[in-house]
Amino acid sequence: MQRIGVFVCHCGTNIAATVDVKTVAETLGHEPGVVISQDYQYMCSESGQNLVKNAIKEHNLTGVVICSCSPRMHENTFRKAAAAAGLNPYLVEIANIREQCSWIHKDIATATEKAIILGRAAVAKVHLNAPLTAGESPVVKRALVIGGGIAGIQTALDIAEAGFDVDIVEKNPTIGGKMAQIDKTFPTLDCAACILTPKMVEASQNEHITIHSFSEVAEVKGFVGNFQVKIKKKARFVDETKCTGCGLCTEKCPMKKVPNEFNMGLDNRTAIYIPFAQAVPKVATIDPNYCMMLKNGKCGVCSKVCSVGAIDYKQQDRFIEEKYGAIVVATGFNPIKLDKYDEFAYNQCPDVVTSLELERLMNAAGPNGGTLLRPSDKTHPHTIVFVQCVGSRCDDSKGKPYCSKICCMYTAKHAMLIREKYPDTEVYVFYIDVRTPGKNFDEFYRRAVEQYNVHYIKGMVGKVTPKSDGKIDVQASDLLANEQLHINADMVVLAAAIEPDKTARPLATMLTTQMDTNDFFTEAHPKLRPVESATAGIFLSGACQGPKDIPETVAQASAAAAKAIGLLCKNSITCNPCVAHSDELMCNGCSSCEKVCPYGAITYIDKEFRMPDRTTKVRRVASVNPAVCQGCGACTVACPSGAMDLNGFSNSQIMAEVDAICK
Amino acid sequence: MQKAMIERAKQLLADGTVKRVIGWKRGEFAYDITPAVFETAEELDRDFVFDDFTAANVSKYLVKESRKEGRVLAFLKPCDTYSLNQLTKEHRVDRGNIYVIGVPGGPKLDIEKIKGKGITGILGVKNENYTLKIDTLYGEETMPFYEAVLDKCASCKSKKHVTYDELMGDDGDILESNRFDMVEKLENMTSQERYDFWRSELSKCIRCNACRNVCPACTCENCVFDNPKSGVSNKAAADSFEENMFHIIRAFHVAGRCTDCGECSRVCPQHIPLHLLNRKFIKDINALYGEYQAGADTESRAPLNNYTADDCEASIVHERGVE
Amino acid sequence: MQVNDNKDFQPLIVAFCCNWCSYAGADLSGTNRLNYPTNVKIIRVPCSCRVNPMFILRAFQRGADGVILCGCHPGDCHYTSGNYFTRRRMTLLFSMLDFLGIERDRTRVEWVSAAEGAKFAATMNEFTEAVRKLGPNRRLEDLRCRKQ
Amino acid sequence: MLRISADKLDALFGAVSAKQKLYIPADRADGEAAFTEYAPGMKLTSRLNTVRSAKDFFFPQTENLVEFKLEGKKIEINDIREECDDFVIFGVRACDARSFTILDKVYLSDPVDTFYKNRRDHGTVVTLACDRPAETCFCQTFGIDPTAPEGDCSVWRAEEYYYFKAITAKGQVFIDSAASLLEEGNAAELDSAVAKTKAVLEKLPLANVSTKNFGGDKLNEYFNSDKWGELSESCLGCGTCTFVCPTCQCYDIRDFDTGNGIKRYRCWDSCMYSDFTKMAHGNPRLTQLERFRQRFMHKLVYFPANNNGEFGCVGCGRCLSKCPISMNIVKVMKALEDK
Amino acid sequence: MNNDTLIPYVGVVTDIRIDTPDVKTFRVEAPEGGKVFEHMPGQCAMLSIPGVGEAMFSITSSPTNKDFMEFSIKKCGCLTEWLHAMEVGQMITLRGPYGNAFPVETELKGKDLLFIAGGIGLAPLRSVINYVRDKRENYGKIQVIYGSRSKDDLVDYKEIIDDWMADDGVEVDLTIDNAQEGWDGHVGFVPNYVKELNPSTNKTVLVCGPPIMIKFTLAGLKDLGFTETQVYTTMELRMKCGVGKCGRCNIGNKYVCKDGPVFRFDQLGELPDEY
Repeated sequence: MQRIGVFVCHCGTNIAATVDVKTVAETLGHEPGVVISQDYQYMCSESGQNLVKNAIKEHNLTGVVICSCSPRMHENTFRKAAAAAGLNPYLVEIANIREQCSWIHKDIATATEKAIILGRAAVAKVHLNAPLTAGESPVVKRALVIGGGIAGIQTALDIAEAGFDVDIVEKNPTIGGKMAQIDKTFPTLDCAACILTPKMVEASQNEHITIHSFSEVAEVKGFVGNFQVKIKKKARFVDETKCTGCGLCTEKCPMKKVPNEFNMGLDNRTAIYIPFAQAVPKVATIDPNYCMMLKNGKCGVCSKVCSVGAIDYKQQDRFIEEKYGAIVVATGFNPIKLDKYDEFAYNQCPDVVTSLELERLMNAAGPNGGTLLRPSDKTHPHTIVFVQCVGSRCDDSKGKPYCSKICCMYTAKHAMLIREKYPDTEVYVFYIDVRTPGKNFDEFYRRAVEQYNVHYIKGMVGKVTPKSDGKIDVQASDLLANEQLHINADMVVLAAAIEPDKTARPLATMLTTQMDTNDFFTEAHPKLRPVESATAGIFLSGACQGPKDIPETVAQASAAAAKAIGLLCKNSITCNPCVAHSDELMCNGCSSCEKVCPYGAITYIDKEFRMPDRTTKVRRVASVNPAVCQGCGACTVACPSGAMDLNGFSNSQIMAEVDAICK
Repeated sequence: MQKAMIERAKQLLADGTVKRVIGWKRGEFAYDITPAVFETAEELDRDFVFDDFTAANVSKYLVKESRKEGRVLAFLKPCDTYSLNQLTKEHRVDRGNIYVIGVPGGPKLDIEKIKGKGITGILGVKNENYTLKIDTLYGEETMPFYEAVLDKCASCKSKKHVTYDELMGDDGDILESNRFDMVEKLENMTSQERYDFWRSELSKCIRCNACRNVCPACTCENCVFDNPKSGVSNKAAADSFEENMFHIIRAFHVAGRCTDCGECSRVCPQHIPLHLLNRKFIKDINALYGEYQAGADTESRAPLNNYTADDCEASIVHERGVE
Repeated sequence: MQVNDNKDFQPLIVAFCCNWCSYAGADLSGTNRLNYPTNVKIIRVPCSCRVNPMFILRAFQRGADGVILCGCHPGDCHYTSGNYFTRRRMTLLFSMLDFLGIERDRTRVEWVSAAEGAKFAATMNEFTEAVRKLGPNRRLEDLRCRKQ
Repeated sequence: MLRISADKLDALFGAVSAKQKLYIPADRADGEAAFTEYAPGMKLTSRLNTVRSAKDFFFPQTENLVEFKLEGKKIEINDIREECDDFVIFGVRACDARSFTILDKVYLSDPVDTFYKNRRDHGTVVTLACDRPAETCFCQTFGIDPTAPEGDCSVWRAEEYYYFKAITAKGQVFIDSAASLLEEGNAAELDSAVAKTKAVLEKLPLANVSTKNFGGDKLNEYFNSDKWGELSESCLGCGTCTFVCPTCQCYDIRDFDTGNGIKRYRCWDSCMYSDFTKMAHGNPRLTQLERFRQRFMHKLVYFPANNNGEFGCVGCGRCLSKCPISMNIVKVMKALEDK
Repeated sequence: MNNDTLIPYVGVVTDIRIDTPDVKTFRVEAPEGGKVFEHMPGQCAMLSIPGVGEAMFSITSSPTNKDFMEFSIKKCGCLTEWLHAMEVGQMITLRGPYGNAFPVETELKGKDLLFIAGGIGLAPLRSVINYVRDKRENYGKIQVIYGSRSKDDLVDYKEIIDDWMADDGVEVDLTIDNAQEGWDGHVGFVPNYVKELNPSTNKTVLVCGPPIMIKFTLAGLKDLGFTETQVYTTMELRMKCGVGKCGRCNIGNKYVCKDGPVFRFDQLGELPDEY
């Protein structure tokens, strides 16, 4: 007969305030098989755990039910405690009476009743729990970083520093990401390129780091410690190994009218191009959409001028496969498209720009060589209006519900830089709130207002109208003065909201990680596990997890690296023992289970059975590889004979829970 | 046809191509035919029959027969070949050990329909130009052939043999059938009407398991309903719930695998239209996931073992139909 | 249809929640103190694809008045494809139950992510109310299990 | 002899059903007949027999035996038996009537099955003589005269009249309950009807099936016959024959946990089922051959061995018409005899 | 309404003795004390845990024990596993007694008796052995040949040593299959040991054990000159009702639960070979 111990946690008053824990303990004490039922203030505390451990030893328990917070919180804590007391950790079940009971209900009587039912279900389940032993699987000592922005670079450098090989997959021809496009950084106003490019070079020169630029992740299989990733190396029509990055081809290329995406389309590049001078790898790439040779076979100039013969018009996309122990996602962000914001005339007027475009306009390597000129007529703007929160904190479907976090600070930076360089220029900033929580941030903002006399106006811009004289009429409201304003501006700068890169969503599907509704990756725990995804072995770095500025990004990148290193340090990892298994006597060998297994964990063998009448019969039966199975249970339902079952969540266990709940 | 089949079977036995022949054996009356295995020419001459009553689908017997020593000759009607293909796909038969001769399909006759006309004491049934001449103890009776056709044949889906090693007679085509008419009729009823309909039908169930045991898709080594460890095993329809449970789960387990051979309804001693449950699944699958005919081939993925990212949501059930 | 709100009826709702999204979503709804009725009892499963139709029927047999299955949003399954299979299985199962005349509002599939605590609570409120309106499950109950 | 004109049968049913529950074989929507609780307007079926036999009334497919409440280590037993109400089954054919005698031999032998006896005591069996036997009928093989059925009261139809004859006291009570509707009639008319039926009986295709080669003394001879393999080859192992059979009496006892206690019930079981004799450590009837053999050996050899030569079959022909693969006791008898 | 044999009685487990690693002996009394029902040696009872299952077990205590019944049960399935997990004080249900008994008051009376048992097969014989020990005057010499896989697998070892062996006129010969430390007795299979001991053929034999043991023992006895009419055994098959009605425990026309479980070998020989 089972000897089950029930332990009801008060969680201070978190549970005890709405659930009569004494009654729960008392009632569950009468359940079949329960030999001890106790309540305690904090079961997860050391003394609480000791209570459990002692009871296991004293009463020779065969199963433990903890009525406490969510198993996502402390299941492991109690499993470890049980193991320490000599009980198989998988003989512990948690009844979630906090998150799913005391915190959502108010009436003590009904909440107590529900807590008892949840406890009873856990007792019913634990009756059928079997001791499980976790297997081990080896860890491939190599990491993959997806995204070569500052986050990816930092993560890769840190992992490489620890001595592990790491690959960066970057979809663009160069690493560097958004930071490479930024002019100066707040609040120090140091030059972004000056601090980023050394890191890019370091990454390219590190013997542990392999950069797959102009590449994308095509397929991910496997599981923590042993991911198999297929990487698509897009054809750049230039042999990376030969190209010296001399740039002669880009000079000679006759197709010169290609919008330059590095400069946000504010100027042009050639069809064969190197995104920017410090690009890593510094190799040319041919844009097949514009290259005349690739489009109609007429040109071939670059090939002729290339002294090393690096041009290869016949290059195809290539796929390489590599195994990794850990994957770090660093796919970053983009400003949102402003097509839906007609009121700001972004599509109508070239002098209405986004902040990132302004960065390029002000950058020495930008279209105007660092001189701020209006894109329309290349004249010096005298009045500039900044509009904050374009698409951020937005409750309609046009924008994003969240705060993009970095806009307040970079706008202060922009305003300050403009006032510093062009004191004759008036700068207006329309804001809803100015948010400056960060080291030296508020000081920075106050300097913009106080020292540089930037006009901060709390209010909304209602309409931006280009006028025939080239000026722009900005109609706005000043909420503090409670009046309508019209500003005759030369330029308008929109602080567009940022959103995760579009490649993140399909990537999340491949990685089987979760995303929130805004397509930011969901961390395993918002507070305690902020750089891990819920999927083991997948870590999150930078803005793919949520809006971040550079220091935060770098901090998280290093944190993700630390987590990845922690994993790569291990020679093997403990597998989840809650895996599927097939009862060979019942298996029909029909292959249904194999078809639904996402991991290819099921194979078939011809097995010889000794029949009761002493004959033998060879039958095809399914066999599950426990190291590969991740325990989803899809096979258990696909199996018509019920031969396939799942450890820890067996048919009988779940039905026992159903029965107990419906009692 | 029967004669030609016997001759061909004897040849194949004689030249060693096959060791056994699976077909149909005549019975006491005109209509009580039993699937049987023949091993000698004499047995074939004496007992082999192929006529208007040889409706039984013999493909399920091949699960056992194909694993025995020596090749087995199976005469399969078009609908039976679908079952065999499905069994091949699920690795339940050793196709290589079966020599399939495709023979023309029905329509086959349903003796219950003849008896349902009040005709009793049946001594012989003859088909003369699609009029049945029935010799009975109480004189000769006649009825139109088509009124005595088995339901499964009346809504035949295909006259095409999807697998065979040799064909006797001509191969037919996949037919436009009216097989979903009754399903549709039920769908158009109110929930209460459907409930009443199925209650009156399923409450007749005596849990004899004939539907399951005849079903070529139900070849489990141990059915969940027979396995005490499954937690759902039950022997008798002790409660209306268990009547529902058995038939829902059975239909679900064969969903996407059922070839719509109609044997379940044919053998039900209580005339429960069990095929409607399977057809409901087939109709839904066709409508929601694209046309799919189980057993049409041996490679395609069963609809329940497959998906697309833009499949409809389950809420489609709530959104459609009356009420 | 007869108008009867069954105001006093307390339905029993069994909710199967996948461990990675919906169970976490339910936890989040607790963390945020978002109320939903005590009628809802959650059973944790690794993935919505673990839910066998037999479990759902079992719940109805034993006295549940409504069964809801929650999983990750399509495309977000922790196991890549589990919920896609769930979606097909449950669509067909629910359709079959409807075909047998079982009230279609007693069953539901809802995708709730780990971040959707509010959606979880709202869904449970709404579902409980829908089942309350239907009244006790009579068409798919086992009389032997009826509570006296 | 007492009789009633056919058009007044409704009134008789009405009078009887006013006093106790009355079941008659009536047509079902699917064209088959079934014993149905009488309600005004219900007509007697024209089908010879029902799909399910009349044994259901005394040995239902499932019945609760006893209930248990479990708490901690305690078990409480609750005897749920109740005295059953009186009821009448009208229109039982001679074959089914004989099946009760056979079931009695099992269930009323020591120790008496009180569940069965309770219903047997309270049920009145009114039989109806056959006038249009079917090709599947072979009750004569077992010495049954379908024109003179047993039971508590026998009824014959001749032309437009039903004739009644009480056999037991219960039968007399039945007749008395409708006495006012009955009139004295001419038995000669009945005799000619019976004679006509007897003529048909002689012509039945199975009239020559005989039990002379069967009985308790044939145990080892038939048990070891080499025919079983061939006969059982196509058997699906379903329970149709068993469940439509009026004499099959095997059952299973199972417990059902309702969540609020355990209900122990018994239900029909079939020796054709693979798990019928399965034990934790083996199964004496491993293949369908043994299970198939058991069913027919039981009816043709074991039962007569234990019951003074009486066979466990009444020749109702249900298994002949309902077996999905048309394998049946007649084919088995003929094959076994054919040495 | 009369009692129905299918409706069980409640019994309380008042003592549990661990005999071997997989055999326990349970003492069962009526809740109010005393025996739940009377029986004769060799008869069986249906034990059940409602909701778990019901199965037939031979009653291992002697009818001469007026205080309680005992059941020695080997763990081999769902119900027995449950029974083995029981603690003292647990209620079970039981009904019976079922089946015939060894003919202790007729054929066996006044005879020299030879008991041959293997493993758990001692359970049904123990009832007879203790019965004849308690009514010593009615019987002749008693010899018990008992063997098991190992010393630890000998059921009722303590009782055998302390009581049986101490009795006058009772000879006990033990054997185990394989040599083992701490065992200085006979080593070898039961059938061989029987042959070695060469018991006198005037004895009436009662055999119980695994089928293979019975088969070889019987052959051995025949070699020694015993006839089938001298040898009794007891059978076990799947049973549900216990009263010959549910239809599954028959061997030919004999129902093990009603006509058995005790059969004389000549009777068994007339039945078809289906057990």
